[in-house]
Amino acid sequence: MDLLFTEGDLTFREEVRRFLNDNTIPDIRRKLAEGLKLSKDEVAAGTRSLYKKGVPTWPQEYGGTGWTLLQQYIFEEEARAFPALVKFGMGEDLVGPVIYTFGDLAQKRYYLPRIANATDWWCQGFSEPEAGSDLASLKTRAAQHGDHYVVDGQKIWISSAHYADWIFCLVRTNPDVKKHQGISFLLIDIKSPGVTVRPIQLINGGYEVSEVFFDDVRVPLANLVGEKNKGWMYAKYLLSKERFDDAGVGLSKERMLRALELAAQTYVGDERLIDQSSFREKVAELEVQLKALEITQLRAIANASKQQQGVQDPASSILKLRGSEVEQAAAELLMAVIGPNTLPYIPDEELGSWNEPSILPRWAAKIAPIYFYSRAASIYSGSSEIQKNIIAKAILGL
Amino acid sequence: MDLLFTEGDLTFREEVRRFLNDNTIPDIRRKLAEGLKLSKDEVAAGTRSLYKKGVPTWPQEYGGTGWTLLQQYIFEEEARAFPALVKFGMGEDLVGPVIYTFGDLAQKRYYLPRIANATDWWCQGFSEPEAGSDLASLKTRAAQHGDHYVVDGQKIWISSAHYADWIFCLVRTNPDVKKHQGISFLLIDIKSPGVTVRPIQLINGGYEVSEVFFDDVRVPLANLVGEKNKGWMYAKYLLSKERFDDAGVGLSKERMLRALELAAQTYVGDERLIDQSSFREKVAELEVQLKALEITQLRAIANASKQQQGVQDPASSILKLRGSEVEQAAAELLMAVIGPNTLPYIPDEELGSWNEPSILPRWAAKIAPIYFYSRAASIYSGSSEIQKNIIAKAILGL
Amino acid sequence: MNFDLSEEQRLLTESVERLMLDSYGFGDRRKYGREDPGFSEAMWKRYAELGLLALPFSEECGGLSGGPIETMIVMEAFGKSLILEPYFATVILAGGLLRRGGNEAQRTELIPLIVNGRTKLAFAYAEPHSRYDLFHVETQAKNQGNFWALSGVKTLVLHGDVAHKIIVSARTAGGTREKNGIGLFLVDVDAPGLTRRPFLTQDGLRGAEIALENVRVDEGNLIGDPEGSLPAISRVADEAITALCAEAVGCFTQMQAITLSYLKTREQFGTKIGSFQVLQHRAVDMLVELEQSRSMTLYATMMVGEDNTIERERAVSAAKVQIGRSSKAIGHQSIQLHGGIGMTMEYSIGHYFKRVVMIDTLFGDADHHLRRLAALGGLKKKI
Amino acid sequence: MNFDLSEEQRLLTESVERLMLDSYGFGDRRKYGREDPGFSEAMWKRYAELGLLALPFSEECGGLSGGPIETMIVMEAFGKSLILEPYFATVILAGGLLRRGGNEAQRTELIPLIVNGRTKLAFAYAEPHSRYDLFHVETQAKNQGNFWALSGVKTLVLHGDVAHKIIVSARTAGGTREKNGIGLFLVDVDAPGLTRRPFLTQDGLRGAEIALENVRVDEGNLIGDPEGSLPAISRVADEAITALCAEAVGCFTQMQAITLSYLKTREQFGTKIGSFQVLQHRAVDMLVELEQSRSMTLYATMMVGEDNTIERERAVSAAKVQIGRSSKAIGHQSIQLHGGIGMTMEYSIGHYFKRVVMIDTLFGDADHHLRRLAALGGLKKKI
Repeated sequence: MDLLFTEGDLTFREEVRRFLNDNTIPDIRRKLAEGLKLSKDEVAAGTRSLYKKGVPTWPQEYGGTGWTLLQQYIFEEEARAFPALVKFGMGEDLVGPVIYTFGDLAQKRYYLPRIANATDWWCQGFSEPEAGSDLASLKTRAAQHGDHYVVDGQKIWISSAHYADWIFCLVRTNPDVKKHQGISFLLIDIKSPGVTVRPIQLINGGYEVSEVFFDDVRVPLANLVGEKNKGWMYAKYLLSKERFDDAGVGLSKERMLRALELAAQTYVGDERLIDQSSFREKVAELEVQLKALEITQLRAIANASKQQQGVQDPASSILKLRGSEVEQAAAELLMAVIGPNTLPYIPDEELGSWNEPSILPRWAAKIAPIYFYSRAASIYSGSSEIQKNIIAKAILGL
Repeated sequence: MDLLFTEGDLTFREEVRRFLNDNTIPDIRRKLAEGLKLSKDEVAAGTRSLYKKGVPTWPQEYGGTGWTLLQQYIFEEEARAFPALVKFGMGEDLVGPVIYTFGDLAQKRYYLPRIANATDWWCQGFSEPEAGSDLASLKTRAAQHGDHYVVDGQKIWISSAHYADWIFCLVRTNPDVKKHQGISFLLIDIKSPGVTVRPIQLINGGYEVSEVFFDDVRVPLANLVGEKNKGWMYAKYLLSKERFDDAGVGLSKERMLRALELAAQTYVGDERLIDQSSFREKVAELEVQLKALEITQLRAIANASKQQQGVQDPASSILKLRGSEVEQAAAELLMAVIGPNTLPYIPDEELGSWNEPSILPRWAAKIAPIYFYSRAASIYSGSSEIQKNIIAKAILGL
Repeated sequence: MNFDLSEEQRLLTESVERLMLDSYGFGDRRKYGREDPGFSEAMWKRYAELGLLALPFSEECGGLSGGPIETMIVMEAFGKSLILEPYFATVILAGGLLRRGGNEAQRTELIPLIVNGRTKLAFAYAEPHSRYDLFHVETQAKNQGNFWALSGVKTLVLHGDVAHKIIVSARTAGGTREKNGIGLFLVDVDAPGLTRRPFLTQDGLRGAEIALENVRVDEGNLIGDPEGSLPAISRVADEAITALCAEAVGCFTQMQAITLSYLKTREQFGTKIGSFQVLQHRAVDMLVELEQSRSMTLYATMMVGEDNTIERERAVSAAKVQIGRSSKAIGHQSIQLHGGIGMTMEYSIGHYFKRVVMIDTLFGDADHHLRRLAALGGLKKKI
Repeated sequence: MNFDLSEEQRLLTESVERLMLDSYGFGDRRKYGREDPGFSEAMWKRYAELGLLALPFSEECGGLSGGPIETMIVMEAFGKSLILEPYFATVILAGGLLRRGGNEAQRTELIPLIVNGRTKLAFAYAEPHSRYDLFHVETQAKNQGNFWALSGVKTLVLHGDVAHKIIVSARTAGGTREKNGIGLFLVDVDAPGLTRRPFLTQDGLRGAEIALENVRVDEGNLIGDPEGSLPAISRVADEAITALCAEAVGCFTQMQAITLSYLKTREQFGTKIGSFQVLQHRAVDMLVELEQSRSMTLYATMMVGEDNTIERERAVSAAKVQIGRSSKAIGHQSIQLHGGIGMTMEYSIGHYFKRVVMIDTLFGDADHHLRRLAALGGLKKKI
């Protein structure tokens, strides 16, 4: 057992740092640091610069780097800290792995390069209004007509659908069997006739998610991934992948550091907030939780690297569950730092002009929205209740 | 709305204080203050002195004081603070009210005076090994044979059964109907042949509870309270009474004050613990919770005083649930005060001689047992889970 | 002790609740929010007609001589509907300062204008670095003989965007954080040297930042003692906190009701989600928070009239701690129990969540008041 | 980075776990506890035979040169069985002081006696008013030429009742809370002037209070620098905390297993109680605490060998915070999920609960270490 990074890991980290330094577009770095919105083109450009050595999390044969899980983790941590990390939709993390694991040769040849060079922005179409936590009860239908499916129905909570070129969907292809059977995994060009995207405003004021309506949308049979009616299997693969990736250690770390940085500029009377013992204890309490999460994440990576099949590692099962709690606690810490100055709400579009020459610091207006939005962390990708149900059953055997 | 005590209430409180001052046996006061155990005879004597104006919580016609609920509350608070409060078993609080509400004339005439003059110590025989939270699934049987029942079975978690003269039990008198039907409420002389009491040692080291075994125990038919097979109704009456009485505001207050008193004698380096800001904030946090509980208790008293039937007051439903949490938090506060010196365990019987001339204060040895025992508060009289089930159903309609 | 409402209080409750029921559903609120000042001038008139704007003022000024209980009743009803109008800024804050600090001329002139709905006021107490300390005042008021000249910046002026006049705390003597040397000045928003920058608030209300550059205030618009107004400010702040607690209880009540109703109708896995034990227990946790908050609001309401400053501050801080903790607990649970829909602007629950979170940050969050309570020696035993 | 055990470490794990499985069930523990010294001398011999008593010592003293990982393995296994023997007092505490502070003569003479199980030691660091401060030392050591005379009282001496020799921290110079001026003295329990008052501990172990009245200690029994032993004490305390964390993780693992098994067998309302969603989620909460505790124990184990004092102390304090919080969380849940039976001495779970609560109070509870961590500037970013 050696719990420190090896020489090799440290060398890799140094290489990553140099790589980021050499390749990150300065303007993107600046906007990320200031918490400003990026355009789709900027995200594409940023993604291409990140992908210069290959798609970080993919095998080499599909245009990936072939890095180990630990190297992937180091890369993402460093890219987030730089900051340089952007995500061109869900191509790399979600649909790409499904395609190279379950797709046919034509699909691999067509879709994977278009993800690897940031051509296609993918979004995920799983949830439906009547099928939230009970995902498998979805109703969107795909009926086969000759060489294509006709898709009808509605999806909801689709992240960044307004940027998307493609959407991968779970659709019901057989309504006459049990709900987990009869589901298929379909790739849909979001610009197809009959697709409507309606953005939903969330309580943080932003439009991160949309509803997507399908009205007699024709989708070629060739867009079916894997076997018909086996879609639930591919979805489960993808959901467990999401749980694994979702500890959000990097995000929470970034938030904590931001809170400390802001607390060092904030005075309570003559004392800096960061020097107040009760504030420092609050920070320390959260640091402990975050460090525990980080080590748990590293344990899970080490375990997954050993490719053990069969029994799921208890450590990895708690990552999404615990990660969302820590992320939310970090957002609450930011709220504690800003205190009363959280009150003004400045829409994103005014943020550039606001506060020159206003009184409150520009960052103040973004804190409450971060906190409000953080409440979604325990809801999306399987709510905490669903995670606990899964763990109770799969890990604890209850 | 007037949230202050009235002149009348304040006068009553003064009278109670005078009464306690004039009537409390000095030796009992001292032992209560030092946390020492009282013998059964001492509890009887202490109870008689408390009952000099009548049984505090009973109507006048049965030998009670006829006080209002608020007066009863004031009396109990003051008696606890004096300290003078002792409880001669469950006669006054539990079986007495059942007897005067549902019992026949002969029962009222025989049993009530013997409670009012501290002759009979009563204990409660409800729980069974296989029927814990699912109380109504109890198996102890009472079969009718001529002019008596023959009782067979086992009860568990019987508080102070080793002191008891009588035990009131729920027994199954009809095994062929649904579990909530077929239960009767029976009064049993604990010295009857066939009754065995086996004390259980709890993790605090004490023997507060026992198992009670019934082996062909003959109980006169006259000892049945109310109607046969209607026992569940009387039990429900009694359980909701228990919930109402169980906020434990007085107990938690006493514990808080004790913690403050000890924290004033405890030094962390050159600083008294009570002067440490993080300790004071911990205390304040709990004081807020306790004050909220106290007001909620007073609201429930005011509401119950209005004798409203029908819909249960939400405020009263949370008393036992929240009260146990506050009581447990107060025990944890005591643990925080004593710190490392909690380690030595001194059995009660050695406590008198211990620590003259030892190094640690005598009180140190009692803190951890208080904390350990406090964990039972959310288990007995219907666990917190059962309370929440009841509230969800009865109050929230879920 | 008696928790019953008097006949008059019962009538007040009924009339304000009826008004809200008839005219302040969630759809109405959205509509009002889109109107020009960000709230409904029509509703403001209704409040005036109903006497709500007159509530806490003495009869000689056209008021109804209501006390903390009457304010609690109204604020709780307002909380249930998440009202947008500047009642808190005008009646509770500025009105409170006039009641407690204004001289007879000021009271008899201004309060009737509040009462009849014609004049809206605001109170500018916060500054960029004051955080929760009301005595942290950098804005200067220089005595120029027969007038004062005010210079400085005031932030977070609740409804400062629509106020006709603003009461400004400013320093007449001493250093930035000295407790003496603070005065209150009634400033006309059109006064030369005063500029306003309006903003939306996170919870859908409005406010403004105020910059003052040598703004001239006549001697007659000095409210109270030019060097000794902190006690009046603190007292009004305690009243304001107590009113906010009542508003929060109104919000909590509604959040509980909305969430319960969702649990009873939303189906997943072939059954109402309210049948899941875990969600049932969460709903019970919310009820506990609600009832504890109600109790502490009653406690603060009882104690806010107390003249003993320490006793009053202890009780008010204790209540604010409870409300702050419950805001998080109830807010988080109610969003979580709703799932995605709870995160949307189209649905009501998130708006309640945002309001109670902002209530936590107004006049000191839970951590701040916990520190204050601890510094004051904690709660005394007496009820 | 590599979380795998080496071949030797795997063998160690297997052998100590087998020993516990064969000879240290809950029934065995009860039996051992009733034996005269409150533990099993026979088991102590088995530990010696298995090399467990030799584990952390250098080979020249007959040890096995094990490091923090080996100690973690053994302590975790011991935690699962709640062992009663004085391993912590003798090997971790006193043994640690000898390793880090003893001169060669002391090491080569005493350590072999520990290793072969013949001598038990204890460490007397606590005093009536020291609380968690190891530098708070009132006990005096006066230099009398060729010997030292010790006077004072030492409390909470873990297994001080059975130790043959006790290492006592005593003040050779400076005031009560000065960090300099602390020495370590090896005292024979039969030395004239030393009296012991044995006691039971809340968690079923043993300890003693020690009174010293002019106890003579020869120069040869001074361990390390007579005025500068605090660094060695602190270092050993950090090792001890790390070992306690591992023991707690063993306890937690067993508490989780016992509780799960109860949930799967106990029936109420006509079904296994493990089918109730609320109880399932509680079991998951316990799992989360267990895994987070395991991670932080690994972290402390990794960092306890660090020579940079601040880095080491930060990591150790962070782990102790996690363990303390989890002790409460897992302890409370496991008792609650058992109901009444969990409160009884006849059943195992309460004994685990009491042990982990006492572990929280040894060498600083969670609040103490949170303060220490905050004072040290919190955790650094680096893993």
